Amino acid sequence: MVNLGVKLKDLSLKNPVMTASGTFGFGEEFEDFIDLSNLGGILVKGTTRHHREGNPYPRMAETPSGMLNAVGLQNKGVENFCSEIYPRIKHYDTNILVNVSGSVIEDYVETAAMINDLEHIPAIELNISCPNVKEGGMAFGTSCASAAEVVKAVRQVYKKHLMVKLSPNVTDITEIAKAVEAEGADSVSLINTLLGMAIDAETRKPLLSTVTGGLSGPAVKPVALRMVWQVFNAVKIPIVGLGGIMNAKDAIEFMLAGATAVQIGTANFIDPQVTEKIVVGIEDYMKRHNIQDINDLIGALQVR
Amino acid sequence: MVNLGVKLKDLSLKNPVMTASGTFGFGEEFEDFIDLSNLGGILVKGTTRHHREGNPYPRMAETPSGMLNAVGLQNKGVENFCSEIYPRIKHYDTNILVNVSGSVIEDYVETAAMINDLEHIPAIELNISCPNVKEGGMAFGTSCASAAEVVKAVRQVYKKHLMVKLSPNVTDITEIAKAVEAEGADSVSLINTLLGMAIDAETRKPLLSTVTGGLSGPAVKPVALRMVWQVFNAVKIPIVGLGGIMNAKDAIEFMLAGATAVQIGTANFIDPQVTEKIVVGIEDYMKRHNIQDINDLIGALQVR
Amino acid sequence: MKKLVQDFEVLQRKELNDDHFVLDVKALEPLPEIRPGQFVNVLVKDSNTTFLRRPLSIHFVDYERNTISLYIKKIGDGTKKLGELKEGDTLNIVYPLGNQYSIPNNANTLLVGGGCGVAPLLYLAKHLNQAGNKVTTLLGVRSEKDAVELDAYKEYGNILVTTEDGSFGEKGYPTQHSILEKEKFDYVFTCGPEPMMKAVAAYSTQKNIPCEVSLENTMACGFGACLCCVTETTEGNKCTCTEGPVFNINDLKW
Amino acid sequence: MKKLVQDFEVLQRKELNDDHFVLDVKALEPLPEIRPGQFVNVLVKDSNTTFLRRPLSIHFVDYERNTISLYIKKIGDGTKKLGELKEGDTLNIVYPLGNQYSIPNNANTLLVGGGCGVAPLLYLAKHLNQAGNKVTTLLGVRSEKDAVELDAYKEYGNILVTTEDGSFGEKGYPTQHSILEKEKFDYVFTCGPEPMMKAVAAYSTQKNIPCEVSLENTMACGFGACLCCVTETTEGNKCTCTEGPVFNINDLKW
Ligand SMILES: Cc1cc2nc3c(=O)[nH]c(=O)nc-3n(C[C@H](O)[C@H](O)[C@H](O)COP(=O)(O)OP(=O)(O)OC[C@H]3O[C@@H](n4cnc5c(N)ncnc54)[C@H](O)[C@@H]3O)c2cc1C
Ligand SMILES: Cc1cc2nc3c(=O)[nH]c(=O)nc-3n(C[C@H](O)[C@H](O)[C@H](O)COP(=O)(O)OP(=O)(O)OC[C@H]3O[C@@H](n4cnc5c(N)ncnc54)[C@H](O)[C@@H]3O)c2cc1C
Ligand SMILES: Cc1cc2nc3c(=O)[nH]c(=O)nc-3n(C[C@H](O)[C@H](O)[C@H](O)COP(=O)(O)O)c2cc1C
Ligand SMILES: Cc1cc2nc3c(=O)[nH]c(=O)nc-3n(C[C@H](O)[C@H](O)[C@H](O)COP(=O)(O)O)c2cc1C
Ligand code: FES
Ligand code: FES
Repeated sequence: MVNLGVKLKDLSLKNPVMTASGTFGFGEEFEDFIDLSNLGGILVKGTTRHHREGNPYPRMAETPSGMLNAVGLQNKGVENFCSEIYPRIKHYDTNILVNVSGSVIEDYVETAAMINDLEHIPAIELNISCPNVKEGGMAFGTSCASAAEVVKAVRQVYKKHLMVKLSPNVTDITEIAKAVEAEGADSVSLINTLLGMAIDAETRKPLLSTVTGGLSGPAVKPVALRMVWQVFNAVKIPIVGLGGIMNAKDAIEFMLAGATAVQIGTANFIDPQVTEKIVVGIEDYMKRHNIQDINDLIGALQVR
Repeated sequence: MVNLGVKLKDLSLKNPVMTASGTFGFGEEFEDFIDLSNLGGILVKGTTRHHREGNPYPRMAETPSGMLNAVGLQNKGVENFCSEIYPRIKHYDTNILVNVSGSVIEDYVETAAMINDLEHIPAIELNISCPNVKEGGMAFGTSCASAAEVVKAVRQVYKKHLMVKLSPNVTDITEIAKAVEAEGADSVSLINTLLGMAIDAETRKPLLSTVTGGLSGPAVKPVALRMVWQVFNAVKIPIVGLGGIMNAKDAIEFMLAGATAVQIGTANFIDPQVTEKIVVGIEDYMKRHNIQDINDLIGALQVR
Repeated sequence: MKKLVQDFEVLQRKELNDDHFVLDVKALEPLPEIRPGQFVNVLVKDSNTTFLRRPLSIHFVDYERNTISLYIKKIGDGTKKLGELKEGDTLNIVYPLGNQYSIPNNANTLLVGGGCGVAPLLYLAKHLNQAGNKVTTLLGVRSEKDAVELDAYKEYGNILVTTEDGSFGEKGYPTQHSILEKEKFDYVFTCGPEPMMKAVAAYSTQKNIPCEVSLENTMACGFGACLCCVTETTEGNKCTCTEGPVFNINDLKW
Repeated sequence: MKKLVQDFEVLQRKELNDDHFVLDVKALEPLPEIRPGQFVNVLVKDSNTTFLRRPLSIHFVDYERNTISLYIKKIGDGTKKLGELKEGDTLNIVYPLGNQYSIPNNANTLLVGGGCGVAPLLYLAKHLNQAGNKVTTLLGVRSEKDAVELDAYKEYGNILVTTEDGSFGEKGYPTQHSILEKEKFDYVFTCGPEPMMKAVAAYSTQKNIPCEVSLENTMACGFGACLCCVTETTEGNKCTCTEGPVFNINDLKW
């Protein structure tokens, strides 16, 4: 028996495979396809202080080996989450993390505080990197000062595991990672989507109502891997790696680059069973390579 | 007859299709495949003050809809270019631009000054964005101050068209574009490669000798388009757009986003005749859409 | 209704005309209950440019043969590759997705389809017929060669055609067909290009007949996980893939 | 030698064993002169994961049939898709690429191949034979079923085999074959896995025989435009696709 369990500080995962926020609904959408208890954790939809309608249609465009989205954090707000959704999903035998988004610091703080009270939510992922909200979700993630500020404020009220999700749309992601580490983040997850754009040459119009949107999928994998590797060499807190993971091989690459756990996003749309398959695939890889403990893979890249 | 001619300030191109530096050799490598005089311009290999061996093998890795390279500016130096290569290629009936790279400002300046004296080179492209040289080619392109500094210094000695190639590995590319415009750049080209990384999960080693390298190809197209659009809305000088262009449709998308001309890079490896095909394809598009003058397409994106 | 992801076996590909074909695919396990108006999301292998699955309406279900039929128009590389599938090939499908058309009883129903929007109507005609409704299917096509599968519709009711060039049936668009004024319908169902559906909706509104439309839009997942596929409704954004694709026109902001 | 990019027509695909096959492709225009050791760069269509072309050695050229033969091992999706090509399919090829093996005169030549490294040796054997050399081809394979096309080599000289399991020819690796000590060769050519080529190079160095190897590495363009494919030589980095793939071992830092 190989050991697949990993720890993000105090947070134990039965295996390193989690889902990426915004691509896995509230988990319920996948109950027909997989057994959620086989996953290390699930990240539910981006949740904000207040109800948000999101952006107008069209919100999606396919791109080479990837997709752009401009959902814009459509959600019913944190109160609805606590009263309606939480009771429905809290029994899941896996770690349920809430992705907390906002446009002003008070919103982040209030949302985090409310979720702090939910017994079966052991952690939040602070989304300071969403490119699809005008008012500034991403702006927080693109400067050290503002990233530090929001993490510091949330840290005051949030007492459990605080994961911070970083934006790749920056010159030096290690600076941001160090800034949030210094303010008490327990882990960082990266990457969120790259800001991109698509045009229909025939109609001469943008394919998204918002003109620009967030790029995800295998197209971004090389950038994501590089950033995980850079951040691994810059901070001490654990890293959750994501961006274009489609199979177990990809997941292992992220772990070799320094990720303690991974998240699967866009791949869920193409194969709703992919997360379970990745858990099995990682186990197979370990057996084939005679690795007893998955923790031996973390950051095990052999650089000449 | 439709008009395909565009102008980058004083520099006239018979059509907007150029080649991207580092992907087209010195043009000679393509003489078997196409008639170079059908192109708007060619960008020859990155040239530095002194001979460079480039990075060790392996220098290339295929990625989803793209590739990583770590060539590292292998070239014989500007003196060799002037004495050996220039005489061989100066007769080409197209605009020949030299991509000038460096690691310290004096190198850029000396290289640019030598090329200034070459009669049949109407412009240089200042590469302040190569991710593959340790000593800092990219560092110049990732801060406004250093980008401005190098452009200012080169502007003193280089009297013809000065194009500056921008790095996409920045938080806000419009800031860099504005900084180089203010120092007298005649045009900007974007994007250079995104910094990425690839790992072989089986051997647990990086696929590039340099660990990280530059990502190009269709995978980066959404990011490139977005940056062209952002820069178009920020500066007045003309923009040359590139990143993942594979066909005429892609080229037109870049022009709609604000590019006056385009460069074709990685696509040349897959179809060495692609540049000629793109010229024809653009003409077909214009006829089909009843557009007489290609300049009507520049920045013609219809944002609701 | 439990959603499944399963490999199907291609039984047959029937070319209907230059760019339309019907693909019959056989499930390896007994098919679940599938309602008219639902769709599948298929995986396209071996296409350099297709990344996401492709949503396709369920054209017909044959429980005896354990097959689903898809009615497909070649648009880009994804549908082109589906048009190259051969007998024995495998097709991975997520299904059954979406809501369904309402099935009234003993009503006089009109089904209006255009382009590949005809896809869901055959299975709907069958269900309406079974529930004791009178069924009239009205198809709008370009010219005679596009008027296909008429016999199949005839099994469940009346079939009428309009062609743009007048080469078959009545000349014009479906909403110009004489039956619309001649007969009084109790229920209208439509699927096809948006302008056509809007014209059908206008007719229904004017005549005060309930009308359901099936919408197409860009989908990433097809089962409610991504929220990319919203339609603006009178009650705010609704998910086309789970709360649609069938909408009553009263709920749309048309 | 002018390089071309052309569509070829697949004439035949011969399966050699589980994972090796030979593809005969016919040029639509008369073939140019092709030298032994040169390679082609083929476009793989219909693969979701193949972006760049795939370099393949020229296994044989038949000017009468106007065909090139490729000897291919299935490695990943690119070569797998090539293994699904059928008669009449089109294959886009950039060729002829790279330098060539030297062709001595009236010499006793030894060709050592292993794995899909045997690919260029058949055409080389033909040229060596034509130039009046004595040709001995020595192939190292895993077991009997991998010892294929032996008759073809016999046309141009002597053919010897080593198998790892001893099921055919001599047991062991090619560099352990008795002929190496029995016979005195004037020239050695090799292609195959790097460890094998290094062993052959060591043998040649020890015996003081000139030796040429054909290298494989990761290529983006195949015709000198990208500089991705360098090999370290005694004279600095050389371009494997234009200054190679054939190198004299004296020039390598082996
Ligand atoms: C719920 C639903 C049910 C559908 N049912 C059917 C069906 O039964 N039969 C059928 O043939 N098609 C159906 N479609 C449309 C079908 O999904 C698209 O035609 C298909 O995705 C095109 O894929 P492609 O790879 O061939 O083309 P792409 O390469 O994706 O697209 C080629 C061009 O067509 C445009 N395009 C892409 N998707 C659509 C679309 N959905 N509508 C209009 N233009 C589009 C693109 O913008 C592009 O310009 C349905 C769509 C939805 C959402
Ligand atoms: C000049 C030259 C001549 C060649 N001649 C032949 C030939 O005649 N017959 C033949 O079968 N092959 C030949 N090859 C190798 C062939 O190009 C590769 O096997 C092919 O590119 C693999 O493509 P794929 O898509 O099937 O596998 P990929 O999906 O690209 O690769 C699958 C796995 O194989 C590894 N791999 C990829 N390329 C190579 C390689 N070149 N060597 C070793 N491992 C690799 C990858 O790292 C990956 O792990 C030649 C290569 C070169 C450079
Ligand atoms: C449709 C969609 C919606 C998303 N919504 C969110 C979100 O609400 N919060 C968030 O932090 N990230 C969101 N993301 C980003 C993903 O969580 C993930 O960071 C990104 O997609 C990269 O991973 P992938 O390539 O595996 O998809 C969304 C991504 C997609 C595709
Ligand atoms: C092999 C290779 C070598 C390159 N060398 C250079 C270079 O010397 N100077 C430079 O400015 N850009 C260089 N680039 C970047 C390209 O010019 C271009 O900016 C990038 O590849 C994006 O365009 P594409 O996606 O069309 O290839 C190189 C790219 C590749 C793939
Ligand atoms: S397509 Fe994903 S929610 Fe509808
Ligand atoms: S593969 Fe491009 S130079 Fe050799």
